[in-house]
Amino acid sequence: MAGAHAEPLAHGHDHGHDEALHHQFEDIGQQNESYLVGMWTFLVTEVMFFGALFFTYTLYRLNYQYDFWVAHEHLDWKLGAFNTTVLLFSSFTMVMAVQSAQLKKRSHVMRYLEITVACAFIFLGVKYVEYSSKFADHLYPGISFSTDPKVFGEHGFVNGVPMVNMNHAQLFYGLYFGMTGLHAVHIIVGIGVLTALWRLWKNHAKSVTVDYVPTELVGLYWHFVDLVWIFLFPLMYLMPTPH
Amino acid sequence: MSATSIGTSEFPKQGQEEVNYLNYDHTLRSWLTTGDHKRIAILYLISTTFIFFLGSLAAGMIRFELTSPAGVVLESETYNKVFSSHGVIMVFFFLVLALPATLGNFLLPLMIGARDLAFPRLNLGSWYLYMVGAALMLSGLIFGGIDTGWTFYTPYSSMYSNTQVSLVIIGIFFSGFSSITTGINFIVTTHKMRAPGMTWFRLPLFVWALYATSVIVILGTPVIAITLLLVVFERLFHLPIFSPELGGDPVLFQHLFWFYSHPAVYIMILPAFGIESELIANFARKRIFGYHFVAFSTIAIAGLGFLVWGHHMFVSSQSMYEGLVFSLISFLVAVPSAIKIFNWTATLYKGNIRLQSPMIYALGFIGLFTVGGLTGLFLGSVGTDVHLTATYFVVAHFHYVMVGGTMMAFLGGLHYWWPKMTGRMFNDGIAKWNAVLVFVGFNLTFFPQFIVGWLGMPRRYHYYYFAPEFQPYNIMSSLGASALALGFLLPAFYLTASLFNGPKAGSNPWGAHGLEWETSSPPPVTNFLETPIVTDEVYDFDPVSEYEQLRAAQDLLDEGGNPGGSY
Amino acid sequence: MANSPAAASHEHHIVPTSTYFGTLIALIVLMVITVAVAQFQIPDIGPLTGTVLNQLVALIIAGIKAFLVVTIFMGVKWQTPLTKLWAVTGFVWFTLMFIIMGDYLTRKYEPLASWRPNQETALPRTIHGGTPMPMVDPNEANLHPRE
Amino acid sequence: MPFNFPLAPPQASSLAPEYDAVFYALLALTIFFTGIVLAAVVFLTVRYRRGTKVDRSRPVYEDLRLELSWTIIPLILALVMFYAGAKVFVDIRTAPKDSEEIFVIGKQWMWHIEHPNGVRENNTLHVPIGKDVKLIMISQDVLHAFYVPAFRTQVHVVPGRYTDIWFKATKVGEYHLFCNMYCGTQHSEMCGSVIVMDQRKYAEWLANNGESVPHLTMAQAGARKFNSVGCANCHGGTDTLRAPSLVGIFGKKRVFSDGTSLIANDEYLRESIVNPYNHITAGYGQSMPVYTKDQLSEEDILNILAYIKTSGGTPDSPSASLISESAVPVETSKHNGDTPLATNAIRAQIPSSDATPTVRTGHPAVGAIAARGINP
Repeated sequence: MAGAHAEPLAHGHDHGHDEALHHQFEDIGQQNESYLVGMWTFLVTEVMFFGALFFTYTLYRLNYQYDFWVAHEHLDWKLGAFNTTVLLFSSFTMVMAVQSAQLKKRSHVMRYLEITVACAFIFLGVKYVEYSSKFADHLYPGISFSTDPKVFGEHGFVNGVPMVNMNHAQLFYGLYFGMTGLHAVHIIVGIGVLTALWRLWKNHAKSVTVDYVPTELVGLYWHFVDLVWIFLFPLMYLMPTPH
Repeated sequence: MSATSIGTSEFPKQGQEEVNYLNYDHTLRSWLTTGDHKRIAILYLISTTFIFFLGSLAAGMIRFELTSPAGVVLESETYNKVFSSHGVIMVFFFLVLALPATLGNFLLPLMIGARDLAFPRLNLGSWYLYMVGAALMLSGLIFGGIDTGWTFYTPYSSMYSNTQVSLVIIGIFFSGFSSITTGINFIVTTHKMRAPGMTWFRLPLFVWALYATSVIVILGTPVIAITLLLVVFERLFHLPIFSPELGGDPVLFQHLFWFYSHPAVYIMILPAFGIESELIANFARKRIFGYHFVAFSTIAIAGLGFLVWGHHMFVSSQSMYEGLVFSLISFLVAVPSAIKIFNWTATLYKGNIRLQSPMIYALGFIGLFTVGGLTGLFLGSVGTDVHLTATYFVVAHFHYVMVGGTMMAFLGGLHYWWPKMTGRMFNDGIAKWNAVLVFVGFNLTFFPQFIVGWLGMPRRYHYYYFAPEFQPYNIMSSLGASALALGFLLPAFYLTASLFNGPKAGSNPWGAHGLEWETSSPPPVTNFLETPIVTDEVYDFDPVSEYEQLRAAQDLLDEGGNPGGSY
Repeated sequence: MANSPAAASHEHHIVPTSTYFGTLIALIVLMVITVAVAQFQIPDIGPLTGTVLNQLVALIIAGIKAFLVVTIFMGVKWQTPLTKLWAVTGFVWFTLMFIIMGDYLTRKYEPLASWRPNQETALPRTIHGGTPMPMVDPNEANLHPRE
Repeated sequence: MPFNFPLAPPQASSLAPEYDAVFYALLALTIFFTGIVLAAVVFLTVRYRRGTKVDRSRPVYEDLRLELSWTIIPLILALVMFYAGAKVFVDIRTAPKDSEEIFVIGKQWMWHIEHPNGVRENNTLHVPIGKDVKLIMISQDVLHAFYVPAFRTQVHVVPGRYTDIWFKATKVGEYHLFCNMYCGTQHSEMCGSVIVMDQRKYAEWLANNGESVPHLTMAQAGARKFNSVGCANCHGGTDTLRAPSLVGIFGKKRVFSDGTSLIANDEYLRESIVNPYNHITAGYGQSMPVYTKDQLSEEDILNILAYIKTSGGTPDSPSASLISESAVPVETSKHNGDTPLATNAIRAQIPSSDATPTVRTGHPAVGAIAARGINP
């Protein structure tokens, strides 16, 4: 490339960051801030991305409260609560990884990242168990969605008369699979990103070890995934009985 | 002008060709793996131009077909696919990104004195996302096409259309993420990469416009991405979200769709406003009148633009009260738009106006956008909209804004910055007449559509043999379209020709003001050989100053054999 | 232009582990509270039914949890104003979507009972040419308790 | 076809004048502001173009009063126009309480309409003039929009939900009805007409089970032809001045000027119409005009014969008189001075059954017109 870098105008951090500094930035501080703002603007788009789904859910939930409540009885809140705990804990380990990166404790970073990835796998495992029970009862939306209110146990009936509109129940499961599925896709992407980060740390790559910000960016993403679940859990699993 | 960038040390040695972003490496690989925003802008320019002519071809077929009340050659099914392709191509693959991704990409770092965008690889990635999206969309059009219109209203798109809706939607999804990544890049760059001294109120108005556009992009695009994805799921897996048969509401789709697609209109027009401000200021040799008002009105439009989507749904069985609220807010958007028009006009006062081709486009823009904007009032007014919705009146209105506004500004901007991008001057005489041709052809095409829409001709109609009174207007419109087509084709030829035989442009052939004119044409790889320090205000012209004479002398010098043009 | 002192100083915010751990404990406690509240039947207060109140409490707790995650785990508390601005933008903008709610609150939109699409013109309701989708007639299968 | 350039759609509902007032106000505003801006741009560009010797000193870059005035004036105008538009909208959307209700079903690609008394029609809507009519509509498949430009009203027809629209027609005539929400392949053929009738004729139309012209018997049709081509001028009633009366002629013996005679049977009567001078009744001259095929078709002749046969009895009895013109329902006047609408041609082809129309391929316009025997 032609052209040399001009002298940084603002006072730079003379920490030997040059190898991690990209040519378009004046100094590592500018680069880090750019990364952070970039990540946050990306998270804004993610908020809107999930937001449309959350809105759709809210709308149909308000309209079909009773049917949604009956449909949600098939979900196991205990598994949901367990998964919430797992994700919260993984957020904690992630933030500890970032803190270790700040303190340049490489082995700690790797340890915490490993735990985080493990948590992600546990989460997905539990999700698999949940999904398979829905599939077993034909509660996935589509042509073979169950027409039998009995899948919801006694909640579908009052005095032996079926009380649930299975079309609306299908709507609920459409949203359930849509939202938790999209969240799971984010978890899977997160596992990929975390693993890549772990490898970079393992290989002493300058791009992550010189400054903690790349690690923090992954952390921001991971916390966002956690954030989505924080709202999904009460909305999907913890519906109060309508009366 | 920035004091530091005018230094003798930067003169290239005589007779030695300067290394610039175009010639530092000629391999295809170097183009396809480049991180340079200028090269990516050129990649975008080539691909969007191709896409634009595809969309125009579809438009030509529509206009040809409508000359006769009973159609000319096409079957209804084909006609529907043609107009849907026109809409999808033009809206999702041309208008929302043509200005930001080509001119914006090229100029944003230059205008703020940065070496590149904040994330060059992301920028390249966004071009690839766009290409993948376009490829998916085009393959969808080839293998069956779509007949839903670009609006994809459910349940037709999700349960009835027997065409390649899913493929095209996934293409749009990719292109949407291309926009988002570009938007993120622009926002971060504007926030973090400005040269020393480049304060917010020294930013050229094009940068303001790009910033506002990017904000809309990142806030709106995800919503349509997920909404269209739900349509795909509904088609493929019968995930029931917008189907009335299972309790979904088709109107919800329209809400979510327009939540993005109305702001998207501002994604298309705001950069055009920015270019317009640049052109008016630089060719009137005068600082834009009411700079702060113009800048803030850009932000106001971006913000208010998110609150008016319901005016597309006044007759869609939306509740009456909601309609009234949306109508009120829609009228409020008219105010910042009016501010802009008046300020541009006022800028001309006591200017020193050069009627070169970019300025002709800019003046044409004012006329066409005024008509386009004011006819928007008919549609924003909840009462009058009832009769006019989905007639040719709407078609005429948004073409006045999209073609008369965005395309005029795009052509104006392209002519204006062409010497900067390529280092070559084009034939300004032809270009001026072409601008007039576009203006006349455009009016001939779309003005009759206002009348025929007011008479009640519905859009997306293939036949109107039952209403022969519509025909004369349709014939006028089709005649105008031929002129317009010529007006769009000509620049492709004479601009391309200028690459081979155009005279070398100096660094500042228009005598314009702005950081991008401080560097050589074409700019070096890192844009500026030394980080510029901005010490003067934006558009700091004085119509009668010595600066003017100095600049004229400089022009002479450039013509007299200073190939690099950097001074 | 990286001339802000904030950019230079953000590296020095090393948050003690205790803060992070405390936050984790708080989050888990809040989650337990949410689960516990969901098991109770809250009585109606004024116009708000217990059902709504219950969900409201759950959402407020979720909001607090989100706030904790954003401010402490994501470190927004120690970030520049610009980052703070972008951190709230998404959430603020999301609420704009609720303008749509105004439409639904002022009109009825639940599809009519027993409405059926025209099966002749619709796409086959199958994925790969399987059996047509069985649709449940709400009138036959359901006596809606609230209607 | 003569090219005329209509500049406004017909006004045919009580809402239209109110609507048009707002529309033209907005139009005036548009023309005014466009004019100002264009005039200013042209004037300033010419005056301050490069090279002109004008005063460019002390340029103005910012003027708060100016900015505020062109912020506040448009704002006020916008609010006023909003109010006017909103008022019209509320009127368009609020149906009067005791409106007559008609039901509309939209489906790909036709309008099916049911009147409360059971009369059904497709793609044509008959409505009485001067009465509030409310249409209650639903779609059977995708979104449609019911749009009548002459009434300035439209609303989407939504699957799974009733929407409604109302109007009070103010002018007899036939107006376009369009589907204005894209609904698939034959979207542009999902159109028809709204026929506004005066109230008496509408009532008759409803009573006639949706037939605007009740079926005529052959004799009735013959009577009309008898009157319209001028037979009645000479042969009418008991008038025997210029020509013999035809009352009760069938089966009677006729004596001719050459002395021969014949029994008046079908062949004789037919010949007397098409070839009147072969047999001239005694006492009359060669005064009857010859009717060509263009004037009288075979069908007309049969009808006239049927009529002549029925006018039996004695010349003095009432039954002998011609069926009075008024007793025969007259075809509804279709156009009230407006341009004839070509929709008639098309609608004539639509069967009135409930069946979904078969997919028409090829050139529908040509097909439809050709079916009527008119060369397109």
